[in-house]
Amino acid sequence: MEVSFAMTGKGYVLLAADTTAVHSIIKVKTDVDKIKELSPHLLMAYSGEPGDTVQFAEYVERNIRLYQIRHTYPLRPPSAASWIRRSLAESLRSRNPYSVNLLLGGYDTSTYTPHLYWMDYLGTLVEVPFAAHGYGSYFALSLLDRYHDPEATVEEGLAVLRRCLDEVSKRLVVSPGKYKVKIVDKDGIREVEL
Amino acid sequence: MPDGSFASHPQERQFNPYSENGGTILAIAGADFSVIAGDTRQSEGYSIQTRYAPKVFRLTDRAVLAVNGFAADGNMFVKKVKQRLEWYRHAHAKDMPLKAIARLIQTMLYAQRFFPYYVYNILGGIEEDGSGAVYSFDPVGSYEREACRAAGAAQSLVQPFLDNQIYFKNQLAAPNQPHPVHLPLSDVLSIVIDSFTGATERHIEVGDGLEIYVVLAHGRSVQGLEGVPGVQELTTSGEGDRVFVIRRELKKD
Amino acid sequence: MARRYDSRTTIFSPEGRLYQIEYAMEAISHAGSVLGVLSKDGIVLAAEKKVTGKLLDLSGSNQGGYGGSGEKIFMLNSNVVAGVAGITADANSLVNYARQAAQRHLFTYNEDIPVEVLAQRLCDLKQGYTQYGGLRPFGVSLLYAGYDPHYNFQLYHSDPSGNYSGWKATCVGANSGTAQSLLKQEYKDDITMDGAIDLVLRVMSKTMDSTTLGSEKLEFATLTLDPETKQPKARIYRPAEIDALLQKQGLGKKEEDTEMKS
Amino acid sequence: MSIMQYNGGSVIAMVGKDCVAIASDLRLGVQSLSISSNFEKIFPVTDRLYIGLPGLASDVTTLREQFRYRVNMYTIKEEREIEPQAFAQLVSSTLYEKRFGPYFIEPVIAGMQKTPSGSYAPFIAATDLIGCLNFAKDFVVAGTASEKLFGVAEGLWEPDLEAEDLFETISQTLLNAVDRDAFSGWGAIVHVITKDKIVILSSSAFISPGLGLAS
Amino acid sequence: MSRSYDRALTVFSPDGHLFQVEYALEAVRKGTCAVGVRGKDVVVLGVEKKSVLQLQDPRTVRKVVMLDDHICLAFAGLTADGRVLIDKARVECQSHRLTVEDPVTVEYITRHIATIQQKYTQSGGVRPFGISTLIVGFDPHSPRPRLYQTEPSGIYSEWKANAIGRSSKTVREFLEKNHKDDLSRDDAIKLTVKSLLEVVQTGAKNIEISVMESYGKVTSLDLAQIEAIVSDIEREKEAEAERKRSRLAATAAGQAAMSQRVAGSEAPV
Amino acid sequence: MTHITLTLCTNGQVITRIHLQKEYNELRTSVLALKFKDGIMMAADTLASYGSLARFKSIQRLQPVGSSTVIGASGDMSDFQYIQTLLDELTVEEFTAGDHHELGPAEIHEYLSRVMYARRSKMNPLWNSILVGGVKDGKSFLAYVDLLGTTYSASTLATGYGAYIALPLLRKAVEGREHELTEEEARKIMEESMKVLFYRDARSLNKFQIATVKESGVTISDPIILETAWGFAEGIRGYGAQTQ
Repeated sequence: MEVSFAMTGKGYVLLAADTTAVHSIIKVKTDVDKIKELSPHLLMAYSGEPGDTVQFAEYVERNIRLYQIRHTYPLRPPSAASWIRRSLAESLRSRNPYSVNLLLGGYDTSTYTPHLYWMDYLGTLVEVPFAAHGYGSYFALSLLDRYHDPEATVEEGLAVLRRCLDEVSKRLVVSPGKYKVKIVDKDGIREVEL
Repeated sequence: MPDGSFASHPQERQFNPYSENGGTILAIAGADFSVIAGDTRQSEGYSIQTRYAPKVFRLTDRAVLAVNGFAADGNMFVKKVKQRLEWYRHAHAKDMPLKAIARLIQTMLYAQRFFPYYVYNILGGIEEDGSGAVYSFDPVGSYEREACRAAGAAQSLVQPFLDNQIYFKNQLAAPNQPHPVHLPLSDVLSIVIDSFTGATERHIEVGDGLEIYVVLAHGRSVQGLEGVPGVQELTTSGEGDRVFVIRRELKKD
Repeated sequence: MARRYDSRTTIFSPEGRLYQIEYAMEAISHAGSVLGVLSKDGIVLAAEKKVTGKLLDLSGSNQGGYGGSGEKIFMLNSNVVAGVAGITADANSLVNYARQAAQRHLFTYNEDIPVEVLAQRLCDLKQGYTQYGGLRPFGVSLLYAGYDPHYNFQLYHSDPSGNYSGWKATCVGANSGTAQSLLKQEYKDDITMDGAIDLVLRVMSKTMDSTTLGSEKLEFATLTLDPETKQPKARIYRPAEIDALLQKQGLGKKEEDTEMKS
Repeated sequence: MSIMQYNGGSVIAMVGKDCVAIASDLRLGVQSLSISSNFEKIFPVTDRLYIGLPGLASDVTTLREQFRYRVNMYTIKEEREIEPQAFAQLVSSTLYEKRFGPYFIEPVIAGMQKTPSGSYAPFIAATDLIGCLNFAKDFVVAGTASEKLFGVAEGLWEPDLEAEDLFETISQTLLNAVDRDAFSGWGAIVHVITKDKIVILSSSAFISPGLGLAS
Repeated sequence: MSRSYDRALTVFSPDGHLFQVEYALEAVRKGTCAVGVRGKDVVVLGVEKKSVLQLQDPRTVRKVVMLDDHICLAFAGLTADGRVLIDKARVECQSHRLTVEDPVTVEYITRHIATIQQKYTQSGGVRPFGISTLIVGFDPHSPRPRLYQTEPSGIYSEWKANAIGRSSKTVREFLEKNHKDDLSRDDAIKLTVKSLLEVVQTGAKNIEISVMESYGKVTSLDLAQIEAIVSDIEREKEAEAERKRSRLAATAAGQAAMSQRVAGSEAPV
Repeated sequence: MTHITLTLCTNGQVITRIHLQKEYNELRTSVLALKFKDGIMMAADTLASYGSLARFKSIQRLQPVGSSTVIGASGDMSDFQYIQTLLDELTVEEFTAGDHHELGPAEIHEYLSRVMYARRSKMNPLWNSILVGGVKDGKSFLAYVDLLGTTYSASTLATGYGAYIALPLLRKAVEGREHELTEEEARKIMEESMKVLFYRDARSLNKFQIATVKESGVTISDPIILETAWGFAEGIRGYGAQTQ
């Protein structure tokens, strides 16, 4: 079962996604990176219908990259989120809609603020302090209601994230084993080992 | 039908033993009185079957039952409750107390757990300690004593209005002036009438006529009822608890 | 020789020149000049109006959110105000195109179009009109004064070829050469908004054909940040406001030519 | 469950004396799971015109952007601000364009309409999801709590409320209605529009002593 | 007579010329000069930069642009035409990645650009692009630097070193004389600068150098670095000149000595 | 429409199943009733149809019960005939008591509603809507009961399609005038309503009976055939394919 979380902290956004590829009841892979680096300060965690996810993520990646190459600067997180949302919303009413849920974390280098967006396959977009997709959301959202702090340092943020992951592995029947965790802040993107 | 499995239980598929007959009911408890009201329209789909089908029934001198939902079930249920109360009178030589009626109703409803009476009941009256009371029930007998309750087609229109006006929800009391626990009868009556005119305005299954039953505790004056047009006393003794009914017209469109 | 390559459609001359573009630019050099000066906290645009007349009715201008001052200065988007020099009819068409392009960007990205992107959109259109058959180039140069979070206040200039570039201060139209050199002398990198207004008016007063400055010949606009919302806010001056400003700067009609003589 | 209930949310608009008010809750959910408590559904169209878009959240954003685009294009072409009446028609036709594959939104419009004499008159309207316009003189409601809103508004609203009283009435109506709706709530926002100013208040600001309604 | 052949459409003249294409090449020749030099494992692009006017924003004057992470392009000719063509190429780069996963090869994108340019020499109602381009980069998984050139006609070709734009002929001749295979990074840069100096009189401030050292690794030299190289070159030239001078002097001295000797020999014994 | 399965078994083994389809479109047939000065009046046409087939053209759907009650039924005719036998038994039993007590309309209605509700509660309803009317002891009575056991009374009632087409006409003509309408006026109203019903209801007949209950007793008329004119139909344009 796919699980992804994200939260903002003081000047950063933290994203975590499981690393399993599932086919029917079989784990096919356990080292999949489901968090794409769209631009120097923008991360996108994706989950959903297996074929659609990768296809859509690459489509987004190439278009965001094209914008950056054309204009020398990348789209700011709010604009990127709006563009991606429209892609999903337009796809929804097409013959073959993408079934992809997203968490979009970015750092706006022109206003020096972190942004986190929750987005689903319907094209619902909302900026949130913390978010989750998949079964993990039923555990994580209540934990984050209690423990999330927008002013938390990276260490504190990771500690809260660890709480969420622990709760999922403790309580969810089909919990994934491993997670990839990435941070975006003013210095760009880096991966963190938990 | 070529498919035998489909045809072998045809009637269960075909026949729906339930219907909905619209209308709405509510009850509000005061300190020493209780008000139980319902409209009198009975409808099915877009057809008004009759403009006068009572939904509120006097059970005893201190208990009034409002029944709403599927009319055939409702009438049958009231009939059976009345029968049980009659038996009680024969056995105990007195009327069943309000809270006992409430429990009786729960038992009777729950007995039909797997083929329920499709009715929402609200029981209003006076407890043995003289306080006004309202009990509300779901179709399978879950019940609760409350200060006010609305049920039926326009429940969702009326209930939040009562929350605001009776429970003072979302209203902050002025300093040193806490909200009253019970409202006076005259206020309650105007809230009831406002609720039903509002529901009539916005719900097609509500209208035609309004019957408001007022149960006054033993010894309470008729304050709040004097001067109310068309008020009529149903109890005769003038002693003990007293039941009044007020009939009003509602819009008929 | 050149005559064979300089009319109708835009094609290369044997020397590799596109005469149509050059002629379009020539048209602009006769047009009422437009001047823009960038400061740290805003931009100033001023334009010389050519169509004047006692009976010209300007009362209808500047109504509603997308007004312009009439002939030379227009809002392109909430964050971009532009001055045009050249063929007015062409300019109107480009202004309309720019506004639509800005709206398309807003629709797609939910952000105000970055200034340079807007300039690029227009230049792509202009370039197309120099390359495709049956078309003549747009006879318009534009100055774009705008704001976006990427590069804050910006001033761009685009010409009929579809070229554009960014400037701290520049001028297009008649006498632009003179104005350029004046700007070069007087512009300081740390110029304030007041300084920029002053500079623009002084340069305009020296380059304009007429001897006096007045609202009937001058259009004027500023773009600054709203102190409350921190959003860009354009102000296109009404004729009375221009006259008041000129008075304040001592360039009004009363003290005729004092500045110029000094 | 209907798609109209998928994300939850409700909007109400009311007419007062020389003023209008429009209010909404702030919840965004996925069926019974709440995702956000700060999802606004009411958007400014001009300085004295607002639109509320309760329904499927994806379409809230889509339509909000669509209306902004169309209104801006209108402003560019007409060089004047759109009036509430004209905007209502624009909303209606935009929705009807998708008659057989509709947006799952039931818009509510509130604004001050310029009258031929140059003054401003309150204007409210609502449409269904395919653009059938309903012009009302009292109040309009939409969203998952619409029945509840109708009920409370029918009880609390009265004609010719001054701006402060209108604010009280719409706040009380909204709050009590969404409290009985599982899909609406999680905060609220109220906009009161008079001919020369707009007051916007979010739920934290409503409940202060002295603002309680007299019973 | 040529009137009806070389106007709106690019068509053959009776003597087999496509005049519009040739004239477009003239436009390229008016453009500022761009040089590309391939080294052993490096490729360098150098362009002649028009002086930025005092009040102009240098950020907006671009002659070397990225097409993708691993490909750079420099052009000479009409700037607006360049911008439009570059935009098309950039879209193709991302589109290619999206459809076949891999990045484009340098040759692929060159061919793509050239094809577009060719189309504009043959399609109805359009004039050719008035630009030539130099395209440099590395193919994915390949250590070999690449350098290509395209022209308004749609011709493209791979080069060890080449130049386009103003005085490109002079520069090319210079390169032909001085280019060696397997140049080191510094030597390649130096050769680029040196060749540009053939046409750029104003020195470092009008030169822009981009160096691609491997896949996706691009650096632009800043003014100081270029100035250092220029002064290096000047010093070398100086030294060369000095050597020449001294050799000349030596020769002269030798001759003088000889003549002296002769003269001396003629001295009385 | 409902489906009934007959299962033939031997030694507990199913040999064959026969599926019967029963058309309940008859439920759409109508009965009209109203109160007037001296009693109640009821009307029903004489048609029983199977789907669109007008199968029986002179079925009597109005039936006296005792001396002060009449019932009128729409719906399944076999179920109605079963109800008639029930009522016959009931009246016979009451008569044999020999106490000169007779069941009045209210009692008949109460009895019917219990039967109907009991059958619906067994998930085996009697597929009818029935009007019960009568006069006893100076009080006129008019009420409805249907297959669900739903009951109600009013001064004008109609079942089936009549509830949509005739009832509004009856209400307009009768409501508030129950105590002043004469029998003749009532009859005119009834005939007019039946005529409209016949014009608009494709599964109706212009042959109907009118039952009148007064203090004096029950009378059921012979079938009345209404004069109807269809000439106007030629002038109607715009229905179906006939658009010109």
